[in-house]
Amino acid sequence: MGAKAGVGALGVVLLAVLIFVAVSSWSRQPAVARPSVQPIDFPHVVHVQTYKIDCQYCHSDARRSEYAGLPSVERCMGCHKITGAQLPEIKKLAEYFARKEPIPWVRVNKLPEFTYFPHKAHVRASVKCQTCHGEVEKMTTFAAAPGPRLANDLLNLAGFRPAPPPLTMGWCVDCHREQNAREDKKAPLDCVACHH
Amino acid sequence: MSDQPTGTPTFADVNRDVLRTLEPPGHRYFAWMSVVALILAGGILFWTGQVWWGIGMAGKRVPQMWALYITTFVFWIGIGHAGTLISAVLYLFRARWRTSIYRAAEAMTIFAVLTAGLFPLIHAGRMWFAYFLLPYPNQRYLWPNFRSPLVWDVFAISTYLSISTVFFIVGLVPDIAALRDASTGWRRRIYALLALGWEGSDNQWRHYRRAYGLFAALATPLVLSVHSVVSWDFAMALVPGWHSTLFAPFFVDGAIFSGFAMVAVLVLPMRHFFGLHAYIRDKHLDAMSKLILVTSLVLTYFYLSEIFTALYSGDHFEKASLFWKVTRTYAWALWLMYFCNCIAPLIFFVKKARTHPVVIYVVSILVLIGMWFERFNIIVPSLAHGFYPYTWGIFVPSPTDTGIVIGSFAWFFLLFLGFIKLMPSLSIVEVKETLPPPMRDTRHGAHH
Amino acid sequence: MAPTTETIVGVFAHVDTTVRALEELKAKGYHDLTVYTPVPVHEIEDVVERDRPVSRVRLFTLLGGLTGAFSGFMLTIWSAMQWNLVTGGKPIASLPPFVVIAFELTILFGGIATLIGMVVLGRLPKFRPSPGFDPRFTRDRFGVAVHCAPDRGGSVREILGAAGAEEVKAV
Amino acid sequence: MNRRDFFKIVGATGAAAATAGCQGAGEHILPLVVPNEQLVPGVASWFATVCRECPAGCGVLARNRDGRVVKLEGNPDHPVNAGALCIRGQAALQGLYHPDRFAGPLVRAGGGLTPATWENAQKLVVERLAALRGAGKGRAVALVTQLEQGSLGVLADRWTQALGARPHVTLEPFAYEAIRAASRITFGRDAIPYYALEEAQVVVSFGADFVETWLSTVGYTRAFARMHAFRDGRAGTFIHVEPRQSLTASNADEWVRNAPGTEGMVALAVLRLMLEEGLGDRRFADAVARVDVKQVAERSGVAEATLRHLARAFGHARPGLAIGGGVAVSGTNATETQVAINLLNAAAGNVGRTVRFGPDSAYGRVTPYAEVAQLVQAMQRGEIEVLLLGQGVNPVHALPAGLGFAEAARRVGLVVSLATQPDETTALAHVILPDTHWLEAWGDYAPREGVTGLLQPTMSPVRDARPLGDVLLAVGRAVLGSEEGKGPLPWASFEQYLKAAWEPVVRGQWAAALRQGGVWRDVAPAAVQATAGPLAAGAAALEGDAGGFALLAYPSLRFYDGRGASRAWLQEAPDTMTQAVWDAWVEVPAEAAARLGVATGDVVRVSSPHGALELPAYVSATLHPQAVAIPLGHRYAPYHVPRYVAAAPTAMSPAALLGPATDAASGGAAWLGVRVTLARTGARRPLAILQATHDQDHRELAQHVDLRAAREQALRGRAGRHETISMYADQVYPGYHWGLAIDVDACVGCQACVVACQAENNVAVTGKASAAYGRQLHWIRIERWAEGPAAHPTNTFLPMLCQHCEVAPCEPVCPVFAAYRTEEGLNGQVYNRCVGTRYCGNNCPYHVRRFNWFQYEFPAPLEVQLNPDVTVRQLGIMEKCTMCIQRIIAGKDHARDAKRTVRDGDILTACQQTCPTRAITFGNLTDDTSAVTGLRHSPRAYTVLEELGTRPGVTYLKKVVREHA
Repeated sequence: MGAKAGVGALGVVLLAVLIFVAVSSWSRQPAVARPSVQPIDFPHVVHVQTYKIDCQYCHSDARRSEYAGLPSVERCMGCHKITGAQLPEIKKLAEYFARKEPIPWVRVNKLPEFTYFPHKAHVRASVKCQTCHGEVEKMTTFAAAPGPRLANDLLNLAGFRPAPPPLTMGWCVDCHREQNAREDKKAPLDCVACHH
Repeated sequence: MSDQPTGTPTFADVNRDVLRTLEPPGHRYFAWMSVVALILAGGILFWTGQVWWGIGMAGKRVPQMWALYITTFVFWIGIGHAGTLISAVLYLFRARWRTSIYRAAEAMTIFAVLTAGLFPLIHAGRMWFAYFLLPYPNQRYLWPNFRSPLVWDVFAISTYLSISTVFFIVGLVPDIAALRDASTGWRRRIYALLALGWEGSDNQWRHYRRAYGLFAALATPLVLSVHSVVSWDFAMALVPGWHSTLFAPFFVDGAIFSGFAMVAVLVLPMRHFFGLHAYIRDKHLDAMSKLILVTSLVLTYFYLSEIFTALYSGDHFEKASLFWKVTRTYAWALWLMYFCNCIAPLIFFVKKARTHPVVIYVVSILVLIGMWFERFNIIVPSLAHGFYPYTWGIFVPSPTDTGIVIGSFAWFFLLFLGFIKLMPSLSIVEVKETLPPPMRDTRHGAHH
Repeated sequence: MAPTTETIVGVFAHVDTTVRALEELKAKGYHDLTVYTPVPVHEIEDVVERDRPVSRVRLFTLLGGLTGAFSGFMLTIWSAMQWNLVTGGKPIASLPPFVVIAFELTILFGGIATLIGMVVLGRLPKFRPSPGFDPRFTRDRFGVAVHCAPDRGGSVREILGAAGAEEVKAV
Repeated sequence: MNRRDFFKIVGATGAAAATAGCQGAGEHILPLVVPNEQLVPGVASWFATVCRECPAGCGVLARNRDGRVVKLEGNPDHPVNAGALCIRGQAALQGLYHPDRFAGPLVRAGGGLTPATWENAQKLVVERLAALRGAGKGRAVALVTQLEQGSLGVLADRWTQALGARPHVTLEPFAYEAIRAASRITFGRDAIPYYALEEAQVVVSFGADFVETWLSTVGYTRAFARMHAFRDGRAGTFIHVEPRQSLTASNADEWVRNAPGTEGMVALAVLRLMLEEGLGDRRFADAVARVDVKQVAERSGVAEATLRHLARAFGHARPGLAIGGGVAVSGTNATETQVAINLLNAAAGNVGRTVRFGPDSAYGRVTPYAEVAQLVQAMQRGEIEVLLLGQGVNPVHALPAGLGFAEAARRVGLVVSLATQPDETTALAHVILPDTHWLEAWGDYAPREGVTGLLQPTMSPVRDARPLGDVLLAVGRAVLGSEEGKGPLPWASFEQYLKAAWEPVVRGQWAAALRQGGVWRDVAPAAVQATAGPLAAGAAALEGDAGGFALLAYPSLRFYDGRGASRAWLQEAPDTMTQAVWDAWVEVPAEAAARLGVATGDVVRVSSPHGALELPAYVSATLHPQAVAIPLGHRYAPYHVPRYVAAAPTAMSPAALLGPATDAASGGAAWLGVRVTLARTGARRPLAILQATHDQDHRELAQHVDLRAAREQALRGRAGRHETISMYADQVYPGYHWGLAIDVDACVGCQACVVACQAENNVAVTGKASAAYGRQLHWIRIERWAEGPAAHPTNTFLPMLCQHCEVAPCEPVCPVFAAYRTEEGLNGQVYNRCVGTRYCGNNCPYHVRRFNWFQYEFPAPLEVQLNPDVTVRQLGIMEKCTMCIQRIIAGKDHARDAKRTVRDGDILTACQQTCPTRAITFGNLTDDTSAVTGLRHSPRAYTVLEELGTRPGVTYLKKVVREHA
C-alpha cells in the first residue's frame, strides 16, 4: 500500500512539472497579433522590403519629437502621383488628397495617458524601430499585440514568469536595464522619467 | 444575589442548552436582523456613492486627510483584541473562567477584523487599485514599500485574520461534530462536512490539544503586534500628537479595554435571551469587570504620560497641539473620552457593580463610546493643529462618512446575529471541561 | 476472506469506569485501542499517553515559523533591491521595518503549519466514520474501541463489561 | 495652404490626442494633409505677441503645441516685462478657451439673443448705419473700444471719419487722468511719464498700488525689486501712504496710514518740512508757504514726527521718487495731490532722473472721462442711434453707477457689442459680433513711447469669431458702398492693413519684428520745467452721510476692472492680503465691526446715495477706522456648483455705489467719492479664506533679518550655522541635484506664480465650497505672515510649495512607492501608482500635498489648454509640485541634443519664469557655480521647519527688514 502511494505521489509531481513546463513555455510565446483594419490597406512589407524605404522617411518626426508622426498625405502623394496610381488603394489615397482630408488611420500602438514616451530619445540612442514595433518590414497590414494582458498577470500570480508583453512597463524596464548593463548607456530607470 | 443554578449541569445538559440556542429563531430575531440589514444597506449605498463621486463625499480635507474611517478602523481592530486575548492569553494562563465566553469573543474578533478590514478599502482614494499593496509578482516588477506602516498593517491584519479564523475553526470542530450528531437532514450533512469527520478519538485529541496550545502561543504575540502595528500608523508619522513611542502599549491596552466592553455588550444579552445563567455566571462578570477596571487604570496612566510628555519635552509643536486639543473646537470630544474611559469604569471598585448586568452594560457602552472618541481625538484634532498654521482647519463629518461608519456597526452585528443562530456560541467542549467529569465512584472527586 | 481483526466497543457513562477498563486492557496486553471522549479528560489521557511520544505538531510549528521568518526577510530585502528606491533618506534594506514583516510571516506560516500538522497527524478530514464511533461520544459518553484478533473478542467483552461499560458491542 | 487652415488640421490632431483616454477601436490618428516645416507635432512652437488683459501691454510668448496654445510666458526680450507676466496675463488662456465664449454672431429677437450668420448680423448693422448716413445723421453713431492706440485705433479713427460718426472713444475705467492733468499743470506736458523706480533710493508712494494695478504692474514691480531687493545690493527704501494696508503697502518698509483723501496734504506737508530741513530746491517754498503742518497732521492722522521723518528720508535720497495716483485714492482732489507729488519730485531734483517724460505711458492717450460722460449724456438725450462696443469694454459694470451708462444705453436704437463672452453690457446689446481673442488676432500696441509690440495669431480661432478690424472694414465698405481696394477703407483685412501700416517701419524685416515681438528703441528723457503757484492743502470731498465711512473702491490685482472675473483660475487664486477666493467682500475696520456686531462672513448692507450692495464682511484690523474698502472688479454671484462656467453676473463691485463725481481739475472719475453706511443684515455668507491664521505662532516659517545684520553677514558670513546630522548616509547625486531657492525678501505676493503653475501643470479648479473646505489644489501658495501690532503689522510673503526634502516624511509612509526620492534629488510622485491612502498628505509637515477629492472637470474647450506633457490626474490620487519635471526632462533632452550637460538657466520652472521680481531660482545643486548653489550658501539662507530634519531641497532667503527707515 505504501509503495502504491509513493508511485501516485511521484506521478502527481511529474504531472505538475509537466504542466509547469508546458504553461511557462506557452506563456513565453509572443501573443499573436491581429492585423488592424485600416482605411487604406497599407502594406509595410512592400515599402520596406521591396522599395527599401527607411522608416524615418515617412515617420520623420521620430527623431525630433515625442511622436513618431505619420507621413502627411502630401508626402504619400509625392511618390504615388505616379507610382501605382491606378491601384484601387492608391486611388483612395488620391481621393483623400483631393478632398484635403486627413486619412483616419486606426491607432494600433497605444501607451496609457500617464506614460510619457519620447520617440526622439530612443532614436537618438539608436534603438531600432523593430525593437518595439515588431517586424514591421514583414507585415502586410500593421499588427501588434501590445499592452498588459490578464493572462499574463494571472500567470505571474501563479508563480510563472512569462516574458512581459510588448509595450508594458516590465518590458520597457527589461530593455533599459539590459542597455545600462551592457553598453554603459544611461537609459533612465527613474519612475518620474516616464510617469509625470 | 444568586443566579447560580441549583444543580451543576451535566455533559448532556450542556449539549442540550447549547443546542437550544440554535433553534429556529422567532420574530424578534428577524425584526432585529431586518433593522440591521437596512442600516447596512444604507451604508453600502453611501459607499457606492463615494466610489462613484470620489472620496470628497466624505468630510475629509486638508489637514484631516484621515478622519472617521481610520478612527473606526482602529476602533474595530481594537475590539477584536479582547477575543484573542480571552481565547489565547487566558488559555495559556489557564484562566478557566474564559471558557463560557471565549467562543462569542472569538467570533467577535473575526467579525471585528472583517469589519475593520473594510475600512482601508473604504478609505482609499482609488480602492480599485488597493491590490497594489499586496506583494505579488507582476509584469511591472513592482513591489510594495515594506517601510510603510500601511504595508505592515496589511501583513499584520491579514495574519491576524487568518490565525484568528484558524483558531476559531479549530475550536469549533469538536462542537460541530456534536452538532452533527444531534441534528438531522440537510443541517446534518453540512455539519458533517464542517466537522471534518471529528470523532473525539484519543489520537485526534492528542494532536488537537497540542496544536491548540501552539495556536494560543502564536496568537498571543500576534495580538500584541497587531495593535502595535496599528499604533505605528500614527507613531511612525511626524504629526504632533502622533509621534510617540508610547503608542504601542497604549494602543494595545486600549484595545483590550474596548474589546472587553464589547464582549460584555454581546454576552450579556446572550445570557439573558438564551438563559445561559448556568454557564455565564457572576464570577465571569466579575472577572470581566475587573479586567475593564484594570485596563482603564492603565489607560489613565497612559493619558497622563501623554500629557506629561508633551509638557515636559518642551516641544513647541507638541505643546501647542495639546493645548489646542484640550481647549478648542474638539475639546468636548477629549473630555468625553476622559470621562468614559477614566471615570466611568471606576464604579467597578464597588463589588456589587461588578456583577450587576445593567451597570456593566451601561459602563461598557460608555467605554465603547469613549474608545471610539479616543481614536477620533488622536486623529482629527491632532491633524487639525499640526506643524503648519496655514492649513489648520476643522473637519466636519458628512452624511457619507457618518453613514458608512454606522453601516459598519450594522455589518458587525449582522455577522454576529447570524453567527449565534448557526454556530454554538458557547463552546460545548470547553464548558464540559470545566464541569466535573462524570464519575461513578465519587471518591475520585473533581480534582480540577 | 475472514476479517483479521475485530473491533469491540464499550460505551461508558463515567470517567472512572473508562479508566478502569483501559488499565485493565493495557494490563492484559491490548494496546491497539481507540478511546472516544466528548472532552479531553486528564485521567484518560494519562493512561493513553503513558507510553506514547509527545505529538509532533510542534515540529510543524517550528518549521513553519522559521520558514516565515526567512521568507519575510527575503521578500522584503529582495523586493526592495528590485528598484533601489530611496524613501525618506533611509537605506534600501532598512532592517528595522522589515522585522515587522518577518514577524508577521513567522506567525502566519507557523499557524498554518500547525494547522496542517494537526490535520495530517490527526488523520483529518475523515469522510467515513470509523467503525468504533458512536454519536453519543460527542455528547456525554466515553467509548473504548479495542482492535483485537477475532478469537480474543470474548475476553475483551468481559474486561469491558467488568469495568462498568453500559453497553458492549462488536462492530 | 494658408496658416489658418494649417492650424485647423493640426488642431484636429491635437484633439485626437487629447481624447485618447478611452482606448478602443474607434481611436484614430490623423496625419497632416500637407506638412509644415515650421511646426512638428509633439514639439512646441513659440509665438510672440502682446498681452491685452490690461493697457500695460506686456510682451508675451505663447507656447503652441500641436496647434493649440497651452501656456503663456512673458517675452524675455520685451522691455516692459522682460519675461515676467502677472497673474492676469497668465490667466488670459482662460479667456481664450472660456466655455462661455460666444460661438458666433447673435441677434436679439423677442427679448433673447439668437444665433445668426455673420452676413445677416452684419447686414442689420450695415442697414442701420447706411440709413443714418443717408439721413445725414452720422453723428448718431459712436464707436467705443478699449485703449487701442496702435493700428487698430488709427483704423477706428479712419472708420469714424469715413462714416461721419462721432470720434472714436477709447474707454479705460482706470485712466490715471490726474497724473496726466498734473503733468500738464506742473510741467506743461500732457502725458504720463515713466517712473524709474529701479534707480530710486527712496520711493514714497501716495497710494500708487503698482504691485496690483498701477500703470504697469509687471514693469514697476520688476523695477521695484531692482530697487528694493537686498539681493542686488541696492536695498532701497519704500514708504507707502494709504488708508488701507494694500498689497503694495505690505511691501513697503514703512506703511503710513492716513485718513482717506488726505494724500495731497501729506505730500505738501512733507515738501514743506523737507524744504524747512534745507533739503531740496527752495524755489518751491512759496508753493507750500501756506501749508500748516500741524493741521495736516491732525486731519490726515499722520503724526508730525512721521511727516518729518518722511521729509528727511525723501530729501536725503539721491535720487528719490514720489509717485501717486492709484485708483483707490483718486478723489475729487486727485490732481491737486498729483501736483503736490510732482513738486516733491521737482524740489528733490528727481525730474529727468527718476521721473522721465519721453517714454510716456499709453494711458496718457485714453479718451478723457469727460468725453465719455458727454457720450453718455448724448445717449441719454437719444442722440445716439448706433453704439458699437469693442471687446474688453464693459461700461455697465466697470464705470461708476452715477454715470448712468446702463440707463443711457437703453435709449440707443442699436447696441452692437463685439465682446468675446457675455457680460453686463452684452445683456443690453442688440447685435453681438464676437471679436477674436487677442491670442487669435493681428495687431500692435505701444505700452509706452519707444516700445511697440506686435500681436499675431498664435492659433486658429477657438470659436467663430472675426477681428474687430475686419468687421470695421467690411461694415464700413458696405455702408459706403465701396469695393475692396477702393475708397477710404480699401484693405481686404485688418491683417493686410496692419502689414501695410508697418511696412515703412520694418522695411521688409516683418518676420524678424514678429519673432522679436515688436520693435523698441530708447527714448531720451525730455527736459521739462516745473512751475508752481501757491497750493492749499485740501482733502477729497466725499458725498453722502457725514457720519459714514469713506468708501475705498480699489482695483483688484486679480480682476483689474472686472475683465478677469470670468477666469476660474483668477477666482481661485487668493487675494494675498485676505487669502479669500471666489467671492467679494467688504473690508470693515475692526472697531466698526465690533460696534455693528459683525464678524467675517456676516453679510453687510453697504449703502451710498447712489446704490447699495450686500456683501460679506471681512473684518480688518489694519483699515483706517473711517473707511471701508471693497475691491473693484468682482462680478459673479458666489460660485457654488459650477467650477469653471460662470454664473450670471451680479452687482458686487463698488462701482455700483459711486456717483458722478469727478476730479475737478482733470475730469477723471472720482473713485474715492462717496461715504457709505453699513448695516447688518443678519445673513451669513462665509468667505472662502485659505489661510487659517496669519500668526506664525513662533514657528519661524517666514524669517527675517535686520538690514544691518544682513549687510554684515554678506561681508563676513554667518556664524553659528550648523549642519543637520543624520543616522543615515547622505544621498549621493551622480548627476544632477535639482534645487530651488526662494528669496522671501523679493517676493511681493502677486500670485502670478500660482496661476502660472496652474496653467503649466494642469492643476484643476475646485470652486468656492471646496476651496473653503481646504480642498484647493494649488501646488504653490503665497502665504501672508503678519508680525507686530494687529493694526500695523509687518507682512512677509512666503511662497510655499513641495520642499523636495532629502529626508521626506511623505515617502516612507507610502505603501506603494508612489512617493519616492528620485536620483536627481526630487520628491517624485507617481500618479498612476497612487492608491490614495493620503498618508503622505498627513505626514507632510508643510501640507503641500494636494488630493483629488473628486474628478475635476475641464469644461470644453478648456481641456484644449491642458499641457500634453503633464498627466491629468484622476480622482482619488495625490499630487503636488514636481519642480516642473516635464521642463527638466525637456531641458535635459535639449542639452543632450547639443551633446552637453544642463547649464544654469537652461531650465526655468513655471513659477520662476513668470516671477516679476525673480524671487525664485531653480538649478543644479551639484554645480558649485550655479546660482541656486550660491543662494543655498547665502548667509540669509534657511529652510522652513528646519528642526524637523527634513532637509528640504528648497532654500529660503530671509526677508531683510529695515531699521526704522
